[in-house]
Amino acid sequence: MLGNLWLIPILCLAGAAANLALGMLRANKRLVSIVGVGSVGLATVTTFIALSEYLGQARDVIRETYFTWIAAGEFVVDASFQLDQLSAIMISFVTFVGFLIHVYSIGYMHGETDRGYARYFAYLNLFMFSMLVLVLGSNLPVLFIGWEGVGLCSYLLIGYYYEQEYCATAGKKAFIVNRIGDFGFLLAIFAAFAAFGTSEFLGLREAVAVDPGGVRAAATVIGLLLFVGAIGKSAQLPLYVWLPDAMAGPTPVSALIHAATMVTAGVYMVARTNFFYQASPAAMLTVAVVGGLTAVFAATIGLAQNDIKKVLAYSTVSQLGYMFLGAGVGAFIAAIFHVVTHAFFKACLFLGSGSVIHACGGEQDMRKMGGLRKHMPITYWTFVVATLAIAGIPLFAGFVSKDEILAKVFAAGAVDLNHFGSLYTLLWVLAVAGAFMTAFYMFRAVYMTFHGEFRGGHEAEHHLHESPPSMTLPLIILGALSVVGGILIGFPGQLFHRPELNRIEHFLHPVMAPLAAAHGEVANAGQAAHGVSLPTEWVLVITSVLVAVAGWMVARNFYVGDQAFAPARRLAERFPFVHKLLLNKYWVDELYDAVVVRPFFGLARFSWKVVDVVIIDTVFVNGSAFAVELTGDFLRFLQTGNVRNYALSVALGILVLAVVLW
Amino acid sequence: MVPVVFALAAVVAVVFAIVTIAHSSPVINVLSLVVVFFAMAAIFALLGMDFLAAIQIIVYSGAILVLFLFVIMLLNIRSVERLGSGRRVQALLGTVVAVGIGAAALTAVSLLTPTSGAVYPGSLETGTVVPIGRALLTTHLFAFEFITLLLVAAIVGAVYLARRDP
Amino acid sequence: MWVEVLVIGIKLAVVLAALLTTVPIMVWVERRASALMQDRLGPNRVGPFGLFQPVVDAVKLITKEDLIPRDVSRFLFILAPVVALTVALSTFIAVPFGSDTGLELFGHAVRGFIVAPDLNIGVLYIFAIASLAVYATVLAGWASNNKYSLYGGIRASAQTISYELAMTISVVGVLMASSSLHLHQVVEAQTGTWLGVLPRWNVCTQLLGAITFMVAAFAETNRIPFDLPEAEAELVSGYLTEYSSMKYAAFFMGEYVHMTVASALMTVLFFGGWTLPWIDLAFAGWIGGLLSIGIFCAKVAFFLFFFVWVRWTLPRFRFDQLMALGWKVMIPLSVLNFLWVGFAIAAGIM
Amino acid sequence: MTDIPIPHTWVLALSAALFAIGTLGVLLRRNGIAIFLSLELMLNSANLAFVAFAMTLAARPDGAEAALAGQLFVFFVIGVAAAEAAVGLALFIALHRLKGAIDVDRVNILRW
Repeated sequence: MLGNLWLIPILCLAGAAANLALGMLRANKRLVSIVGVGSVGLATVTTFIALSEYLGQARDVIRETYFTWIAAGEFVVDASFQLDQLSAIMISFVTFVGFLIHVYSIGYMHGETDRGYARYFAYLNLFMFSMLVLVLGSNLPVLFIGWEGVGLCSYLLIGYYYEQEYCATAGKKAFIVNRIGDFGFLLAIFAAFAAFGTSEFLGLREAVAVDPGGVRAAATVIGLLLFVGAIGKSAQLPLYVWLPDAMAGPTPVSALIHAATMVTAGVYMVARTNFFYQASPAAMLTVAVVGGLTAVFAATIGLAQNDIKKVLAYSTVSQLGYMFLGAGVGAFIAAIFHVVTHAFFKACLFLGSGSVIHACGGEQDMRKMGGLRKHMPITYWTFVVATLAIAGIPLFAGFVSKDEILAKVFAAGAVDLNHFGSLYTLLWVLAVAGAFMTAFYMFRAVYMTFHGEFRGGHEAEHHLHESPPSMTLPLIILGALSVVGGILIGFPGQLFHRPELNRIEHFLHPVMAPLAAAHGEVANAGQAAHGVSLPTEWVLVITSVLVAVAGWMVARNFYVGDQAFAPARRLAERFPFVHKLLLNKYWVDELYDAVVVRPFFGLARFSWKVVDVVIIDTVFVNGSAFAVELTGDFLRFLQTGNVRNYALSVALGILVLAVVLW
Repeated sequence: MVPVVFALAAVVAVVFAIVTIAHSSPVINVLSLVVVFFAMAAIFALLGMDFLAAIQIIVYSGAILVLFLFVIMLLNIRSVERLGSGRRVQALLGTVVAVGIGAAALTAVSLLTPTSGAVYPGSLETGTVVPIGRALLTTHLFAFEFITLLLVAAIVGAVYLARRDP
Repeated sequence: MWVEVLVIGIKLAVVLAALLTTVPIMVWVERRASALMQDRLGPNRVGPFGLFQPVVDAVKLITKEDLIPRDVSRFLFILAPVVALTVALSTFIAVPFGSDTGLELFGHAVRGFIVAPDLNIGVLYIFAIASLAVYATVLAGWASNNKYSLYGGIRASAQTISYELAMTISVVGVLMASSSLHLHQVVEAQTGTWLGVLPRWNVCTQLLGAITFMVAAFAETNRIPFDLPEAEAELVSGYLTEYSSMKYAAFFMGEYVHMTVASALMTVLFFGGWTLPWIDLAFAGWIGGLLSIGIFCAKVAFFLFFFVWVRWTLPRFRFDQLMALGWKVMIPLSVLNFLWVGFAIAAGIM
Repeated sequence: MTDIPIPHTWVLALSAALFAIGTLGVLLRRNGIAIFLSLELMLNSANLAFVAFAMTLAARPDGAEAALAGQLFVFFVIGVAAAEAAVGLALFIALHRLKGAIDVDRVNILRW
């Protein structure tokens, strides 16, 4: 299977095409689901076969070139896939989680019309195809193809309920904001080609590795531009606004695209082009700063959200912030590790919230839920497990990967990485605060939906029922992974003098190997970690655990027991402004609207009213017509109709000609 | 002696040319044009092109001008307005332009270096009929055939135009 | 240089005298022959057989009052007869009367009594001048300022243009046979026999050409079948209506000179000029010259009589018949003729 | 090769004069027939120019063939003039029938 990696994405594409056709033929749901889920299932199987073969053989990087896509002068780009450790991990969890969500969608989308159902699965398969192309691409343009593909599918799926106005606008918003990011990404591709003459990752890596100091300026520019693309795609500050609105799409979509796969594309891209960031400390710092700020900022907004999906959305933004923070300090492996674990528990949370919404008949406001524990035990327990993981409770997946990132950030601060030590320490403090807030709002969500009495009115209560097996099964699997995933993949062996246990560290090392000749100044946090003594590491672990548990207890205090919600209300009265600030999401949307959208419309109106109407219409179009008419009138004077005049003019012509020619 | 005859013919030609355009009676115009053609034929003969002179008289004054007379008599145009009557400005401008063209042509001619010509070799004895005849039917055959085409077209055109609607 | 002028002067005087004497004779012949044909006597009072009748007529015409109507355009009215006569007379300088027997007059070769011997366009000159003849009738028609003469003029111009075409084309055949424009060479080409038995006269070799030429000649001279321009019955003698006395006489003489020129051409082009059919005379010296002139004049006289003969037998053509004959019959026939001559020359028969 | 004592500039001068007179006639006369006559005059002046140059070419040793071409051209000009006269006169007959007289100024609808 190794020889033709193209099979994996093409299977999904085939599924998409088939479903589109079935949609047109109004085939029944059963057939559509078989095709949709089947194709992704097959892709998953082929992926794991390919992985087993890959692990079996010695070569680190397998590159398969299929055809020359663009040959314009020296700018030659061929459509080729590349399988190395990083893309192996990515395709594995993408296909696996994707497959689970496809299975879940069968149950969740049951209520749709036949055409809608087929359309949904077609877009989902198309998304899988794009994501796989993105991940497997061996050069920036192919990656960009996947990048655009996923953007398109996210737009299509967010706008799935296109009858509703706000779904359509949400889709549009997502697409436009992504495009802003893509603009930066494109410039990065051009810059990469201009600077290094190639867009292949391997080629770029060698070019940078040859003289990291010398190419610093180019690396900085390309790194920053790539990061702009990542900000757009992975919803970081300031381009995160589209992700909360993207919740308008069906929940499995949010789970797959806006939690597990697409949003992590940015992190994958940064990890894939780590050599740029290692070559330019400035770019790495920006990544870290933006990541850290987003983490805290999104977490604060999450505190005050009442819509369950909005809470999860802001938590995703904040977790992505953590991943970029990790990448920003050079801990690319930790970042990717967190991507994987995050995919598990966040997908599980979203699917859980999906089954809750499904049960409550589409109701998303937590204030109208409560006491669902009795009615939906499986959903409840998987939701709790995933919450424990995300909050960072020890031994759960989230704890392992997030703690790794926090440790690396602290280490970067301690070892004064690139002379920005104090900044990194500050970021570490922010990260810890963020962790506390994450724990708090996640447990708040748990208690508001599952504990206490049902606040949603009697007839809704009667409908409360556990989701069908097709929905609960994926929940259970993901829940299990949230528990086991962390330890299995990357157990923090160094704490116990047994670093080999940290499988992911060794596995990804060749891809993320720090650039050798970084002449001292550029150190990879990974190395730096050794600089931090073992006892401090243990102290770090303990602090992060204490913070998580504290967040949990405060949430329990606020929302459980007889005077539930009272403390929260009191706090809100005491700081009314802060409450309103958080509730309205710092009025960021309104800010953008005022700063960007309105002036843009103004410009459009100006160019219409002034440029088009005045300049082009009156001056050019009518103006030239008027000029023609003017000359016409003048010439008409010459046409007297008298034959002799014409003869005269002919003779005059001859005379003039004679004189002139002579 | 030859230049004297030429000068005489030239004067006659110019004088009767002026009568052709100036006289008010169309018949007189035609007749003076006949005289001009005679003078031209004489000049052709002087330059050794006797076949041309004969053709000039047979075709031009013998056929074309008779056609003119035929039309004049058919339409019975007794006498017509004087020269330059009608639109004054037009007349004035016309004279200016005509004189201008004449002057331009004359100055152009005056710039040329006068070279005396010669009779077509051998035409004194045998006359120019044979060489012209041979040239017409060999080197200039296409033009010769084409002229016939032109004449046919003209005849058909003339018949159609002048025909009273059936 | 002056001797040449003198010789040409004498030749001109002789030719003019001959022409002008033929006119009264022709008048007499015309009146006598027409009388005989119509079984009546004709003029016999004045002199034996009325021989002096033409003299009397001439005196009458000369002494009549020379009347010029009032609103006639005077200049053209007078010009017309002058043109008629001068054109008629001037065609004769290219016609050879006798064979060139090396006669000399005052040490200068007479060259067979042709007035302008080295006029190398020969026949073309005759056609050129003949084509001007039409101006006389047209001007007369226009100048007399009355409807009938106007119509006479129009008919004359239409008729001459059409038949001039036919005449020129029929002559082309002759020129092809003799491959020269000189009438002298034309006559020489007609000596000997053709196909063994017939004399090599062009009338034998190209009969069609001869007939078309004959008919065209009648039309050119406005003689009876074609005398529409002065048709007495309809147009009150057409363009001649306003003319009287001397001007009328001029027209009359012009017409008769045209007839003699036509018959002279007829003999030279088609009837072998001064050659006898089968007898091959070698003309030499004075007697030879005079003999050739004698034969030539006999033939011309015969044709003149032929003109008169036809005049009093055939009825007049209607105008459209005349035009139809001219364009649809005469021109095709003459073209046919010179195709036949071309073919004959190519095939070596000629 | 008997050469002709007349220099070709004289012939050309005459041709230019006739051309000018012809143009004058065309521009100044109102009667169609007069215009046509002056037109014929102009054409003939062109013939004269041809002949003048043909004459000089005949003088040159290699120019015989070109001189002949000059003369031939005059034939074609005469042909064209004949055709033009025929059509023109037919036009005038039609015009006369339409307007009652061949006064060119009455022909004034050739206008945009």
